[in-house]
Amino acid sequence: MKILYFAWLREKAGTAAEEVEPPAGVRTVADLIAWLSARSPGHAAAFADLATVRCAVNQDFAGPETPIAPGDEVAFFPPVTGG
Amino acid sequence: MKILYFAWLREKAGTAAEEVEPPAGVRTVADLIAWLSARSPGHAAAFADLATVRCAVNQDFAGPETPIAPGDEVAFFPPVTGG
Amino acid sequence: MARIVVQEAPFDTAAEIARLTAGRTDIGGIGLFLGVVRDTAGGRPIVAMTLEHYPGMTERALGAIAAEAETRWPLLGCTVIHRVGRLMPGDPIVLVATASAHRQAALDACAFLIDWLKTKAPFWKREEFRDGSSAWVAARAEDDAAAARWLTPRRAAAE
Amino acid sequence: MARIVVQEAPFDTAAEIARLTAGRTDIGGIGLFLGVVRDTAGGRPIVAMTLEHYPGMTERALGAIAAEAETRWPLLGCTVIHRVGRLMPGDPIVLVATASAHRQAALDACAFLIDWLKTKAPFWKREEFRDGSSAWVAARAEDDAAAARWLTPRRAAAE
Repeated sequence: MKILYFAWLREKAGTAAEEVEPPAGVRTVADLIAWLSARSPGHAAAFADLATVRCAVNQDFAGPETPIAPGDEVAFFPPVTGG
Repeated sequence: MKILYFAWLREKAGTAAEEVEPPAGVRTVADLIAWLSARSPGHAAAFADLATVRCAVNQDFAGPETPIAPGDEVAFFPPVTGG
Repeated sequence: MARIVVQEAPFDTAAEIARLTAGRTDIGGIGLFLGVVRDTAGGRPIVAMTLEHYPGMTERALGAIAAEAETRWPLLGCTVIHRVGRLMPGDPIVLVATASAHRQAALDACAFLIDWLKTKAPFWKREEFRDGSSAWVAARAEDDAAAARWLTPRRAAAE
Repeated sequence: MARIVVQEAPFDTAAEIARLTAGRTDIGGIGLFLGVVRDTAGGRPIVAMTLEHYPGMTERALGAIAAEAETRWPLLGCTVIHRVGRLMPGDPIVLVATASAHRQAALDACAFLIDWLKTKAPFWKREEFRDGSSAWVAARAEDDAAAARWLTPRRAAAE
């Protein structure tokens, strides 16, 4: 599974992209966040305030209950500020 | 007093501009229309349907009750269609 | 102070945008409307359109409309250019451009200007058809309705 | 079919308008919004702004936003260009242009596109201040409100 981080989530996590293999129990975006948060203090900091974290699964906006599967591209980022 | 006609009012009246000296009793735009209508069949045709006639006195939109005075520039035209 | 132009010649949209923004870095958004002569009118093909106007009053009316926009929105620039004379399908006929610190003011002011221009500026269009006949364009009730919605401002000016 | 571009280079507004209208005479109005980098953010002077995006998802999101506009309004053309990378105050950052037979559809679709783009396209801005510090721009509640007003269409699409 490919994990992408953008903007300040990238800075806090300390990486722009990583390949991970979460255990079978990690079935949703919320599960994945909990599992990723335990990887490093940086990851924990990136996910400390979930009110400011947005997610996309395979380039579609996703919510905490969105299911994830091996091979997915999951991205985490702050609320968008383009335009 | 200078009278201007635009668009189809110009075509019907047969003139784009004319200098007139209405009698003292002609005090408003409505008076002026009645007086001008008697000048020629073309003028009568121009003012036949007042629902489609608009007026400006000294380049400001005016209504039938707007007062007029010697020296004024009074224009008649259809509803505007620019843009 | 708005830039108001009535002319027969084509205008240069890029040059007008450049002029609106020249030397400034406080503009956050530009709203622009470009009106173009269409090739049909009420389903009938047209070959040309001639615009008549009331010299003097036209500039005065456009200036008043722009001044009204400037009282309603915090504009940093405003340009209204309207062509007159004989135009062909595809020819640009009117340009309205507004600049503001924020997009909503620029976009709302731009929509307001073209709506009011359509009902308050003394221009008249005559359409020429393929068979050689021509007819003055009648005013549209939709344009009156579009202009009337600005009589009660719907949204606050600032974003 | 909308034209969607994400690029570092500046864009040419006049060329984009020309491209939108090339060879057609059925367009009556073009609505355009041009976003520009401002020199201040929350009252603080900024010296530059860097735009990060999510390659792949960005084009996909912009395409979906444009497709939504095309279902809501009878558009004859639609262009969305967004720049990424490091920009200076005064630099154009985004162009939205819409073409339709009638002005209201073009203007409404243009406003819709920029409102939705601001809340649904994966771009993030980082502002650089004069003292060398920098900060990610926070999303604005006003942008969410502006986007939300399109969830219940207010006006009919056709004029």
